[in-house]
Amino acid sequence: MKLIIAVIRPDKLNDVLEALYHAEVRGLTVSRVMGHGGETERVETYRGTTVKMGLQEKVRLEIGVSEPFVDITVKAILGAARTGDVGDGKVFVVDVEQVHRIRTGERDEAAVTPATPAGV
Amino acid sequence: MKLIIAVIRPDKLNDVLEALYHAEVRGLTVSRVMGHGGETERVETYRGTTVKMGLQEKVRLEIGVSEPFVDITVKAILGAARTGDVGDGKVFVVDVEQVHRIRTGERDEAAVTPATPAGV
Amino acid sequence: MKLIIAVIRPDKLNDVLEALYHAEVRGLTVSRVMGHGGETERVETYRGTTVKMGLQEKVRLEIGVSEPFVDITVKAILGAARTGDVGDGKVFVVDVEQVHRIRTGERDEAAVTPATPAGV
Amino acid sequence: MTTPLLLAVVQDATPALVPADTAWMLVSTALVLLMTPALAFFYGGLVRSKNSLNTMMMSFVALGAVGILWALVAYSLSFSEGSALLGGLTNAFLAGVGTEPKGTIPHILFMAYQGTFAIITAALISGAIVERMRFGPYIAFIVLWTLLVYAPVAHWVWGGGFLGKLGVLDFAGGTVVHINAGVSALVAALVLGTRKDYHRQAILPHNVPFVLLGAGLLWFGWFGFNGGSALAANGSAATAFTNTFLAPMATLVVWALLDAFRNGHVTAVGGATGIVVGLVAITPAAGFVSPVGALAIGAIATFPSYFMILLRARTRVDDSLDVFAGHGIGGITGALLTGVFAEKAWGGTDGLLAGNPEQLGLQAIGVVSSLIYAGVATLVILKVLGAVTVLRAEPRAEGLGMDVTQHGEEAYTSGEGSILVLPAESDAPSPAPTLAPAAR
Amino acid sequence: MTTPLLLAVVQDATPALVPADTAWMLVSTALVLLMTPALAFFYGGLVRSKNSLNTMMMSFVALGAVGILWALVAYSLSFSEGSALLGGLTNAFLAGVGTEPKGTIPHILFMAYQGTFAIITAALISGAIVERMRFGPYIAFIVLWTLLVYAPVAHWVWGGGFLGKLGVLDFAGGTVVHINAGVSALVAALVLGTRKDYHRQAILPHNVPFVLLGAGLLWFGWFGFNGGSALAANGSAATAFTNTFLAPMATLVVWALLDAFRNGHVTAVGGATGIVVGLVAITPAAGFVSPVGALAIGAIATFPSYFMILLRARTRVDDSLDVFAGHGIGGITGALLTGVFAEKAWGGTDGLLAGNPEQLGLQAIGVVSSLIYAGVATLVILKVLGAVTVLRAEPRAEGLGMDVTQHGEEAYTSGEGSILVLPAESDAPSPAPTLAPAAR
Amino acid sequence: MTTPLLLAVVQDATPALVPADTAWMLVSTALVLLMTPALAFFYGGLVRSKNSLNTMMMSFVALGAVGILWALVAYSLSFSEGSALLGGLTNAFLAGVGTEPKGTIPHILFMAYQGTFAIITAALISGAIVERMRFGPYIAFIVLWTLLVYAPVAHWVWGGGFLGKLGVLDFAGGTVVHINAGVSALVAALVLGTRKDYHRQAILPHNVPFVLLGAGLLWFGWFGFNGGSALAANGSAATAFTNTFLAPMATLVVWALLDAFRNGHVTAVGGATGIVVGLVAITPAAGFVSPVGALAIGAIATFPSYFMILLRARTRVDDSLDVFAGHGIGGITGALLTGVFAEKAWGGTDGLLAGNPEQLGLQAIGVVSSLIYAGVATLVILKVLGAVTVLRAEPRAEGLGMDVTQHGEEAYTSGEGSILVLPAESDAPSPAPTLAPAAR
Ligand SMILES: Nc1ncnc2c1ncn2[C@@H]1O[C@H](COP(=O)(O)OP(=O)(O)O)[C@@H](O)[C@H]1O
Ligand SMILES: Nc1ncnc2c1ncn2[C@@H]1O[C@H](COP(=O)(O)OP(=O)(O)O)[C@@H](O)[C@H]1O
Ligand SMILES: Nc1ncnc2c1ncn2[C@@H]1O[C@H](COP(=O)(O)OP(=O)(O)O)[C@@H](O)[C@H]1O
Repeated sequence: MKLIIAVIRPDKLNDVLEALYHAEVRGLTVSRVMGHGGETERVETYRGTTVKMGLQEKVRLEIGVSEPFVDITVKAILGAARTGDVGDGKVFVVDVEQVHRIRTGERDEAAVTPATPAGV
Repeated sequence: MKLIIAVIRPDKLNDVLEALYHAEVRGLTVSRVMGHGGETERVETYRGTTVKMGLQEKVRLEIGVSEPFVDITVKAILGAARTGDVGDGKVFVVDVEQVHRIRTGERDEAAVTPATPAGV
Repeated sequence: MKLIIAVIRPDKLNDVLEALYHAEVRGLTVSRVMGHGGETERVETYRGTTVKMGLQEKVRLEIGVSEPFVDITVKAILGAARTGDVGDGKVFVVDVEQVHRIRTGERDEAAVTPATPAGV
Repeated sequence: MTTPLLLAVVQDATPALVPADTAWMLVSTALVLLMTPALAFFYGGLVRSKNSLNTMMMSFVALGAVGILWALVAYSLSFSEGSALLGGLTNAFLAGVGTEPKGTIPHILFMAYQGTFAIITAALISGAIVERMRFGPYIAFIVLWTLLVYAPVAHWVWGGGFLGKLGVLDFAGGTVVHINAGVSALVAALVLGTRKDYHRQAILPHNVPFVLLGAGLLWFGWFGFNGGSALAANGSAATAFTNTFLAPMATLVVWALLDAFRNGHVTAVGGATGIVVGLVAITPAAGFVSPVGALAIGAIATFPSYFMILLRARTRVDDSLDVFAGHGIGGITGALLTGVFAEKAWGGTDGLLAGNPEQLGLQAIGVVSSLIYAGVATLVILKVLGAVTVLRAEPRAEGLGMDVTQHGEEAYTSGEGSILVLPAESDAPSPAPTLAPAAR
Repeated sequence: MTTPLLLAVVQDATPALVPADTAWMLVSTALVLLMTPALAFFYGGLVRSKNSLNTMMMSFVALGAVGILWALVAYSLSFSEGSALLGGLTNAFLAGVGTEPKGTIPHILFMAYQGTFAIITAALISGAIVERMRFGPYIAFIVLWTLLVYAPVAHWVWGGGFLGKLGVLDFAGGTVVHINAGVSALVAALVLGTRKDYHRQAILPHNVPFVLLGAGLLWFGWFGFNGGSALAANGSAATAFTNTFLAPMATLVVWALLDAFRNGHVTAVGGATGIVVGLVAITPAAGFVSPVGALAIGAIATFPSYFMILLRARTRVDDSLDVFAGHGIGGITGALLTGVFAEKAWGGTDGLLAGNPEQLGLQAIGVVSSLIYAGVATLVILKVLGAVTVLRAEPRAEGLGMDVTQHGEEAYTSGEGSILVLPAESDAPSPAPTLAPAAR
Repeated sequence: MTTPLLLAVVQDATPALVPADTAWMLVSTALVLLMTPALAFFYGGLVRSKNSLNTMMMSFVALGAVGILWALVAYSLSFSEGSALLGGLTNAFLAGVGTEPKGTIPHILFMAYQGTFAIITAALISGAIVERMRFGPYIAFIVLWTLLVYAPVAHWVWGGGFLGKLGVLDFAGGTVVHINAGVSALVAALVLGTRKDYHRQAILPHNVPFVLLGAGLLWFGWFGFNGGSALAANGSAATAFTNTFLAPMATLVVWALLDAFRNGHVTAVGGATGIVVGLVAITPAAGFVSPVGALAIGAIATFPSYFMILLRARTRVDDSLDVFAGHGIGGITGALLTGVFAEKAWGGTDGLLAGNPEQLGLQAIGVVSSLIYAGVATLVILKVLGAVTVLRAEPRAEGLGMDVTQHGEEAYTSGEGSILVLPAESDAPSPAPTLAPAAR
């Protein structure tokens, strides 16, 4: 199994969620993060204080999937999150040794449903 | 060493922290996240706008442990976080190549104390 | 490639960002987290309710880098984040199998620029 | 309040509108109305974020439900000619309530002014049962409570009822408003039972600045509450106003000192609470005591409320926002101290210190009768309601939070991951396909 | 408003200052001024966090731009001697506006009081175009709008213009303020077009407590708006005040019932909206109808506005905060119902129920003339402005949020990862080397 | 303020209460009291979240500490018969302060009204030393400062002291309140030193909507501050009121233009600041200049304060919330411009433009004497306090935040991971075993 970590634009979240839904990826965890990459910086002024905002708002997705789902999931994200402008984000794929479903105690493949794409 | 990533219900956090304390797991990092899984969705209405809330509030734990602690930690989480209802969450175990304790610069086993359970 | 996960003190974030900049590490993702380790706990009182605050505010960095950058990056963080007091935090290094740059679809080394330190 | 009113009537045999008094009472009515939204923030800031809207709405809904009830029936039951125990229905549906003078102000304005008191009194009770009581039954409760508890007690004290006739002093509602609401809150908390997390998890205020905002606006509005109870822009109003200015200052300072001694810190929540307790304590005395007396009352009143809060928190009584400690105990202290510090020279009857111990006895009678009546009546109302409907939200709903489960809203939303249901298709399948299989 | 004013003038041939009236009008002016910050919170809480400052500033800037314009020119165009369509320039630059009596209060105070109405009317429109209109063009718009729409219509109704002469009743601005702003908002929304996320993503209120705070403060201020429109501390003020107290209660309750029936929940946003709609509806009637009439108006006015909001949300008309449904429809309902419920006995001309159907016709004339004029004039102003400048922010800026792009600020910042640019070196390279290559 | 007061006394040889004046002053006192909570939000929104409660409490605690001190001693030192430099103790402990007329209002009300000025003046200073000064020493400081700085200077100007006798014009406290607080703030900032993050990290406002809320409520309250300083509901009050209505509008607009030119954006923080600066500048002039003069003063006063803020930020002077730039410079500009624009016709003495240059000189004397005295006295007070206790929190505490370290509270808590210490066992080991070994 793998853990897919994606950092995307907040305003692309809904599109990505939709794409994942179509890819039949059911479970995922989302968090608000701040990111820095090639984006140009925003300048803000508060009275005498001027600041460069070095970090942009991003959304981080964490998705545990079984092997057959890795490419499907990555493709879904790449497709839905792209705008073509600097700041679109990154996707990381990390290997996972164990997965447990807390509710049932099921392990590994069984814990990330469906284990294989409907098509297969 | 391993990194244990758990997504649980917010109202189970205190129980889990307590269980980890008894398991003598000392260090951990917590963050608020939103999750989607099998949970049924909430509907909310704001004047003319009706929305389905596709994401539920969850809490994410990140715990770096030495090998002997992996099972102990996972068991503690599974035991304390379960309600039996959809939405209990997942636990992922990922391999870690290096751990550093910033304060001392200690590395790996030394950086995650205790390295071995009191019992052992 | 590796994913470097660091948990540091919020008030050290700017120093770390600066150090990473000098190390020519360009991309990273930041999030606010709460941590528990050896820190002593804060007591707060609200009318009749007294609580021990078991978690301290921390900042979590997630940095995907190519092999040659791993040590540089870890060193930069260790150097900039240390105060010497309990609570400085930890750095974890995890192996990454794939990296994708959403904007271009570039993969792996190409997706984490620069692939090699300027010096090399 | 009767005293100044009578005075006014005496002053001119043929009562006539006094524009200056009208001006002041117009303002006072607006000020007291503002106290209910202020209370919404004082209470709303003290609860957890997931229950903040529900808590605020418990105050706002009183503006509607209790306000209308007041105009239609409760005003008449409180203030129109009647028995020693209850007013009549002469003014029901505002019959005979027009712009003719009542004292020196338009009758209709007097009705509105008194209405703002009924509204906030009902809203005060909500603090005891927040984070768990269902919204519908809550509305039913405050409506019945206003009818069966507030109206009679208001009549006893201000409407020509027996307590007023006895000579019990209550300038602006220490008994009618605060003791009444306080004891009813205690009973309600006992009937509803504890929140599921009570004594199991830390339940902390989600927004302390809102608590301070509420306290600030409450103080501001309270000038209309106490100063307006003179029903005229005269010396009595100035006295009541200044005492309302001074007493909370003393409470604030003493509360801060107790906090500092007890846990080494002056707290913001404590400061806000102290201000409110001081305002409660001076309410019955405002137009009857000297400014120095007001400082004394404010200072003394700190202790019983402060320690009652600590004590209550150790018990299984989940009076969640300490309405009884703040308003019940604060009101009792104020009512009794009125009997101690009142002075003829300042507009009251002489009290204990002025050599008239009976007054203290009279005050005690006022306290006890409202304590017993309000306590029992509230119990009966809730038991009856509890028999016909479920008062409490389910534990699961309580866990999810009352905002989502009672109101289908959240106080603070980012909209992230929320899927729009286009009104057009609210029945048809939603265009942005939802994530959950359920939606299939 | 004319009626009480005329009365006052009639009452004493040689007008003189009445201190009590002055006191009440000083307070009323302050209360109405507070309504604009209150509106900033009502609107600001309803938008997304990234647009909250911009939304609030749209109200605050009206305090500056419209306020100054009012003092210099618009007051004169509204209230000084002139034609049936527009006032003259006699009082331009406040010439001849001093402390001499206007009615029974200082003329200068009358000018300030009326100014607060002009300010909030302009600010009301902003609700229709939030989250997308550029700030500069917005300011230009409200300035031109005040000059070309508000001033004339105010003159028609209150300044001796044709509607007032006809006998159209508008106690405190149902037509001048609410219908005017409401229809202009609708036109503005159509000209500006929909937000890029409209009907594509859920756009949710970022801070509902702010919405409740705004509603509470608006109600409080509205007592000056309606009660002050009597321009004296008299029975008429008391009537207007009490009706302003009762009508929103009825709307709040009926709105809650509709919410409960429709989606099983009483909502906080709905409650706040209901209060405002009730206040809008009673505005033209406040000093002309009985309290029971006020309750009826409040209750009836709920339906058109409630269902217009639902209907509007299904269309492509992005009147983002439903200014038309709330103020336009609410104002029309109120204006017409004034013609139904008005009673001589309560200070108005008799209306339909009192056997004078013509009045309803007159009210309709008032409604239609302001609808048409304000609608057309707003269209022209925006088209002209749109020809000389760009009204809308770019989609990218809209995505980033108007706070950052229009004001270079964020409502809530933690400062994390933000690099200080030392003023000294704002041009030289920044000391804390920035992260982005750009900065090299 | 003396002028109108004297007038009033002159008007009726045998002074008597005027109900209308009493009504207006009751309201004005409530309005000015509200300014201190308003200031708490204006300041509290500008600091970092971790210091927001501490900043707000610095204002709230003044309501207690300074308020009581005022009633007991400071009022007498300011306003009772005494020397040219200081009042006597005739009215200490409110001796002889009752409902008898002072001018045309109850003496006790006059005392309360003046008390609200003393409170907010002390609270204003806190803006200079937020985010680092320990809470205890801060309280000691404002108490001593009120006694040693505020009381004397108030006496000089309003209590029959030398500045008043000289004919220095200060209608509502430009000198007594704003210059006084402004220069003391500057000195306090210098004595306390810079915050550890100053010029090293970006320190940004955590909640700009709170800043706007504070500004809105301050403006609202300021109508009582300036309008009430006429001490009557008369033409002078109307003039002061209207000028308080107009001047900030001009400042708001000019400030916005400067912002736009300087960094291309009209900012919300700038708008809020502009409003306050305009209010400060018109304070000494409110009842002495024409409305057009008020617009001019508001516009002109923008420049010195605006550029002082920019300049100050480049220095090592960490007057954190720019109290000196806003209130000090704003107050000086206002005091001097009063000498320029004052007109007999509008209630003042003629100023420069009316052909009386001396007045400008007199104003300068007022400015200089308060600048020097307040500056030196503040320095002495802080040096003495600094000798007996530590004024500043430790760097570590400063890093953690003043809310947690000074008050043991946080402004916004979710309660996550917090372990309840059951009151019963606060000393015994806690039931929910804590996570840290320490707790063993
Ligand atoms: N090496 C990295 N490690 C972790 N997160 C990264 C990394 N590079 C980029 N990101 C995240 O992706 C976001 C967009 O990256 P950026 O490089 O600006 O866009 P692009 O990939 O289009 O050049 C950043 O804001 C950051 O959150
Ligand atoms: N594949 C996954 N990857 C990441 N997080 C997941 C995954 N599946 C579930 N989660 C997290 O666990 C939470 C509960 O999962 P869910 O599937 O609803 O419960 P259950 O495991 O009891 O069926 C989700 O809200 C989400 O945060
Ligand atoms: N084993 C761990 N896994 C994950 N996070 C940890 C772990 N240990 C510590 N941390 C994080 O590092 C922070 C500081 O750790 P702590 O042990 O208190 O400091 P030190 O390493 O100096 O002893 C903690 O607040 C927590 O966020």
